[in-house]
Amino acid sequence: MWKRLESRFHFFAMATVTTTPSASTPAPKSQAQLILERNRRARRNFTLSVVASWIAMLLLLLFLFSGLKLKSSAAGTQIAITKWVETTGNKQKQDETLFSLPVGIPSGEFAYSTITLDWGFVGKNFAFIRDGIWQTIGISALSIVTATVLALLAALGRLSTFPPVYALSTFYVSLIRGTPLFLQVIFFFLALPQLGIDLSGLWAGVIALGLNYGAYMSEIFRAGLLSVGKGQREAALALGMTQSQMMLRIVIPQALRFAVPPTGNEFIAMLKDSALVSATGFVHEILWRAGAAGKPVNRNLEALMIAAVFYWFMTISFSALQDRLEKYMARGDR
Amino acid sequence: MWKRLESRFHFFAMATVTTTPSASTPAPKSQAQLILERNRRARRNFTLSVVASWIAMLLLLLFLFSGLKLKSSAAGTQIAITKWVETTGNKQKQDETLFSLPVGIPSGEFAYSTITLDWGFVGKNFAFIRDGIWQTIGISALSIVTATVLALLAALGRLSTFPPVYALSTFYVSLIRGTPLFLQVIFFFLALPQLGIDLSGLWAGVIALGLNYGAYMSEIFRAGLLSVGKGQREAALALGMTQSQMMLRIVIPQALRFAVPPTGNEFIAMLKDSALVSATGFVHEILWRAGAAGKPVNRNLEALMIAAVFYWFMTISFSALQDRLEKYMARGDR
Amino acid sequence: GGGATEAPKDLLGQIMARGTLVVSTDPNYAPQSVAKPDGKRTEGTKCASDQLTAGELEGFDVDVALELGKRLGVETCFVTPGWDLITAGSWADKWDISVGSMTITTGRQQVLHFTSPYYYTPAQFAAAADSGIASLDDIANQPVCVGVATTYESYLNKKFDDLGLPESSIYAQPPEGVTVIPLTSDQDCAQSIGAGRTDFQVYLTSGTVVDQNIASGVPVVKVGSPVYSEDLSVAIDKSHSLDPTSLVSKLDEAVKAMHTDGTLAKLSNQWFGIDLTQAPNK
Amino acid sequence: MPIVKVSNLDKYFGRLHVLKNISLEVAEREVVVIIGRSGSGKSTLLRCINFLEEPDNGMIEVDGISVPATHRKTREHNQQVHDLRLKTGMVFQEFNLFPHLNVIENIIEAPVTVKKMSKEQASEIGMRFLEKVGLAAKRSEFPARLSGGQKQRVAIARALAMEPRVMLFDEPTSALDPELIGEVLNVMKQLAKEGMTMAIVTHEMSFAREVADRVIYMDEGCIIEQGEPEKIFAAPADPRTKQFLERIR
Amino acid sequence: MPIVKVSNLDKYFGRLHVLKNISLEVAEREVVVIIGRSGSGKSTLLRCINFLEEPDNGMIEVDGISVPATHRKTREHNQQVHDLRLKTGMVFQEFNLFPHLNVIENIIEAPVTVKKMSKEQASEIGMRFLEKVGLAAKRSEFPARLSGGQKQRVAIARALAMEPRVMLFDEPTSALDPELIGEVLNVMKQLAKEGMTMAIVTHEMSFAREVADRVIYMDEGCIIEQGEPEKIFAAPADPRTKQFLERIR
Ligand SMILES: Nc1ncnc2c1ncn2[C@@H]1O[C@H](COP(=O)(O)OP(=O)(O)OP(=O)(O)O)[C@@H](O)[C@H]1O
Ligand SMILES: Nc1ncnc2c1ncn2[C@@H]1O[C@H](COP(=O)(O)OP(=O)(O)OP(=O)(O)O)[C@@H](O)[C@H]1O
Ligand SMILES: [Mg+2]
Ligand SMILES: [Mg+2]
Repeated sequence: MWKRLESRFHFFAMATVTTTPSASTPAPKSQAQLILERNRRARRNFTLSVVASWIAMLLLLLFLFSGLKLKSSAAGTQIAITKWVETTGNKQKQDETLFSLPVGIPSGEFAYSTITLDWGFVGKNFAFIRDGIWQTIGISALSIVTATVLALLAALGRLSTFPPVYALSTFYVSLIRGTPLFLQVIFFFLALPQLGIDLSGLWAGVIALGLNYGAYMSEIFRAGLLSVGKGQREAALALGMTQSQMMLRIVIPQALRFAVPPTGNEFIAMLKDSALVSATGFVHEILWRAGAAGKPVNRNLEALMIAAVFYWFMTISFSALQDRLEKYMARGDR
Repeated sequence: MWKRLESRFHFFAMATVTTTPSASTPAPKSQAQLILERNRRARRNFTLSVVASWIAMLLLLLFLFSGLKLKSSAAGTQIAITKWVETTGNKQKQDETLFSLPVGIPSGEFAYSTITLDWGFVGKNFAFIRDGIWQTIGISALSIVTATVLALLAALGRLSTFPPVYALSTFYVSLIRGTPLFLQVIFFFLALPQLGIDLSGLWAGVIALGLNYGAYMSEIFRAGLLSVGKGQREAALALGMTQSQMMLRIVIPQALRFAVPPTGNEFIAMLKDSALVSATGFVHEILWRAGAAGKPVNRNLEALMIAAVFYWFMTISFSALQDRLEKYMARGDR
Repeated sequence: GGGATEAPKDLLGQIMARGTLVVSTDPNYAPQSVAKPDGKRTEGTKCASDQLTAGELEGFDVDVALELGKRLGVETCFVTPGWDLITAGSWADKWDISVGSMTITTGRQQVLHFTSPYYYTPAQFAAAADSGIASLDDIANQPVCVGVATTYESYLNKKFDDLGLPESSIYAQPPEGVTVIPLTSDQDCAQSIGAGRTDFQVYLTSGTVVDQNIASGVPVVKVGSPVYSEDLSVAIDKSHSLDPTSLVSKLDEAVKAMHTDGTLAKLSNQWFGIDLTQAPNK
Repeated sequence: MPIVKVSNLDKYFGRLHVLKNISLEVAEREVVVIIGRSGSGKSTLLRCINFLEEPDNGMIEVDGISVPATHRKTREHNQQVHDLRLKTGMVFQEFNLFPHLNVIENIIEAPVTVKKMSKEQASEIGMRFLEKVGLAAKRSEFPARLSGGQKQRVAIARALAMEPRVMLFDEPTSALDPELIGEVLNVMKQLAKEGMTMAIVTHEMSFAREVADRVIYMDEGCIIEQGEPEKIFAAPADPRTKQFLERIR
Repeated sequence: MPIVKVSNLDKYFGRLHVLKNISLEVAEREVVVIIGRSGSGKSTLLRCINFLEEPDNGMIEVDGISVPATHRKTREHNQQVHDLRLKTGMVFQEFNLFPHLNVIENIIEAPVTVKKMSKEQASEIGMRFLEKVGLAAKRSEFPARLSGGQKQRVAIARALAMEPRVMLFDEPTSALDPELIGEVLNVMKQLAKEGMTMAIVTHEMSFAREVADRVIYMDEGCIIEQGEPEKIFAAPADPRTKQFLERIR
């Protein structure tokens, strides 16, 4: 989405520069110019329509959570938009009409109510939940680095001709993909100490997450490694490179590029799975904070929505970063 | 793993048949036969070594959970393997030596203990947890179908030139990938009733899972659709197909094939995420049962391990199925 | 984890040497323990950076834990693992004790040491205000929501052995023919009703939770009087690598002292509005 | 009356003017060979004729169906383009067989989905054309198991099975091993002999000399010269044509 | 003394016997062109010479380093293969430039990583060969922006920068547009003139005639006949050679 729009906006910038001279010299436009402008206009219209649609959908979403109510009134010839407000003094609540639209024709009796949120709660807990962002990002970043290293090793192991390495890599992927992440977190936190390995809550979580995502990502990386054509390997070998030089200098750099978009997908998923690490009790990221804020006062939905806004924000920012990275890696494609 | 081994075993079967005649006619073997046999032997050795390594790793895993203890004894010249058993009568436990290995040289004092599980609990609750398999598979299957349909629609929407469709598809993917699955399940379960949509626990879960995975998978499908070369589309159009005929008959069948391996990855992940649906209280799949069995008697780890065994089993079975599907879809590649 | 320089002989020694008592608590129960949205880390704290301090939590359990720390002469630090992990024992030395309104049950006694109870809560049925359910008799043959693996679930399933309560604590027999609906936590029951779901109308939980539900605006009412009373106590892991016995007896003494000098009663009145620290007698 | 008529065709890729006011007529049963340097716009011209590229200006007419260039894809325009495509068959350099379908499925796909023919009827027609290209025996093979020359012959049969009025060939032998070129050119010669109207982009000069009724030389988006093959190859009027023919041997 | 010596080479792909007891010697400064039908084993022979394919039997010797076929990849064998590859340079049909590196980086990659040359020194040598193939101006371009002919010339420069004793070319012009073939063949002619030992698989018969010291015709994994180009092209002794040369025009 952003990539596409961005390149469009980039295009506008160029266009503005180049059309300026033709404005100062009001010579009749050539056929080429007319056609160019027509095509440009069509593209801009598309972008604007997309942006408008997004805004409309965001507004719809906001409306669904506005707590407003649509009601027919005055014998169905009006639609009233009402709000459920606390009348001062007593704790009773009642509908207060904000405004009403005359629809003219009687549209029958109906009432449509939307989801009411406790905005007071939101205001009070917003900052508390927000402060979990850095924990979430920190765990995810540490874990994705661990996962990337493990995934690369596992993917290389899958290509190994040395049986124990091949077996280890397939065993790892199978075992970890085959069992729930939650169990893995618990295992690293509470069972490993019995084997003499004592990890803090954070590190138990990071290692469990890294191992887990590493197993899933190894399949991505394997596909990436396989996507680098045989010709590339042969060219490297024919030049006298060793297997490991070939891998490090020729294959992996190209495979990584192929692997960036799906790895981005995984990182976005990990932002949310990092919440499982909270179960250890030593990490207080966004979702833990949402639970701690919302559950005791029965404002779960509100708390989760605040968390969701942060997650969405992080996801969008990260996607933008990812686009940049993809563009950088595609520099050989121009 | 299985794919590779399987093709190997297939190869053995062939080999047996073809080598039989040469055994009955003990004519001197040709160079071709010798070379063929040598290559075949090398491949078989690889397979056997891999299988042996797997078995070794499984045994190591079992040992780690055996509750056995390695202890040096007799001034460090022996290693004793001991077990922590309940001595009858009183509830006291103590180490009972199973057998000891003489190592000859004094190896210093050491003790290495492994993780002790309550096997009585395992025996008693195995069947109860197992009965959740069908629920898990059922939810996952329903959800993956929902997700596939949504992902395909979203991926097609991304390629649309009609702005609202393009915007809807990007908005859906962004919003859903941007927010936690847990919130989505809760939203469908707790918030939708306020909008007048009342879903049962199962359906709230299935729809939330389907929507969530659909958003992630749409990126996979989009890559799949893009992987079908421009040439294929042009050939279809040049033959007079409409856009939708081209998509349905030419592009999607090829894109699906490209999408099978990563979709398999998603399904495997979903087997475990389906546990979130239990949060609604009306679905009793494996992980819920593990919790229900383990929590009251404080055998969480044991219960989770049982669940893990089933998940692993399901994952391996599913991977085998997936391999078959991939082979079937690759039939045009031979 | 530990932090002592010279190896202490037992858990109490380790706590004294470390100067901190690491307490696990579930911060999802108001008014027992709640994270303060505007909480600040206590200045000059000895707590590790991934532990919470007195300034970041509040509630009855929190105050009891702080008081216990004070009486041991050390600072109290808090960690917040999942409730399942706390009740299951095998804490791998990650924290010292639990002060989390934990009911003493038969199962838990196998893996945890308990001090004598520091307070008692009544188990209370509640129903949606508009459901028309007004007495215990109305509950028969209804679906009833509870938190999964709670004493309430055991009670409804008539598993009194699991409950392990003295005869005198049980005031009423469970209603007949109910369908038990176990949700992830007690709070989810009230939340479902509050959201307008109609899968069930009744739930069973602690009276303090019901009070809090009503106070936070969930449209529910109490049904009948409490059906039994739970003994809630401080728990210590039996499988700790250091001997916990001296800690258990020290804490037990402290709890008893807090009963006699009125500290607990004062805290109970402060947080619940009534005194829940007197042992029940039918 | 010409069966293909291209009038005042312009095509831009971004700022690049690829086809410059091209006009061209092809008579029924005529074989036109288009030659020219790489990037001169030969493929683009061919692809504009069946609207695989949308022209920016001008008009295309095939067998009475005339479609003006437009930037608004109205329903009517799409319908016209669809009708026009039914009149033309196209063969690509890279074959573009459908890899998930076997040979006969490749051939009957369009008759069945586009013309709503029954499978039996389509198979019958398909087999007729498969025999014509000499590949009846390969009917159940998947494309991946065919040689390049066989693939291209199947692609020709697939296009013919829609019974088009005009066949467009875009370098049909450029992706083939030298040995396999012959078999494809033979099929094309046969087609020409049977009176199919064809427009062919190719680098096979001896083939052009043998089959073409007219050779067109393009450079930088313009038709520089055209005429009978003897004339073009023996005595090109334009120096650019001459230079091109020399370079290509 | 020959610089390349292939003795009794056998190669199987599964059950397929692709090279059948091939022996071949190439003298220093000799240019050998290998021709033959598709699938006759030409590429496999070339690829066995630098062990891109492991032969199943026989022995390869290049510039004094002789490596016997083995199925055990011992450390010693790997070392020998490595040394042998340093003596040979290879140019592929599909160029196989490294797409993530620009032109000069492509060229200095191997000298730097394999020969541990400094970047400056490698760049200097690289530029010398880049000038030789006439592409000094493109030093910072990425491969995707080069034409096919330019790519192949960079690939030649890249192989030359390792200063091999023998150059192997596997259909270096088959993936090129007819117009671009010339520029690559010219570079190769130049190399031959300067005395590089070369083994070339190609379908460009006129080039073979002009440059080759010896032409080898292969069929079904065997060398059927060899000799001076005049002899082979004018009067092939074997009927298979004759038939092949006719088919390819
Ligand atoms: N889709 C496209 N987008 C942008 N530019 C294009 C596109 N297709 C072709 N071009 C450019 O248009 C010009 C003409 O291309 P065209 O493919 O028609 O040439 P051609 O004569 O067929 O060449 P060749 O012999 O290489 O096939 C070239 O400069 C090419 O780079
Ligand atoms: N990796 C491989 N696995 C199996 N068979 C192969 C492999 N490579 C080549 N072959 C087979 O070996 C035979 C010889 O192939 P090779 O590529 O050496 O022929 P060629 O003479 O170079 O043909 P071309 O002119 O098409 O390049 C062919 O039948 C081919 O199908
Ligand atoms: Mg072209
Ligand atoms: Mg070859």
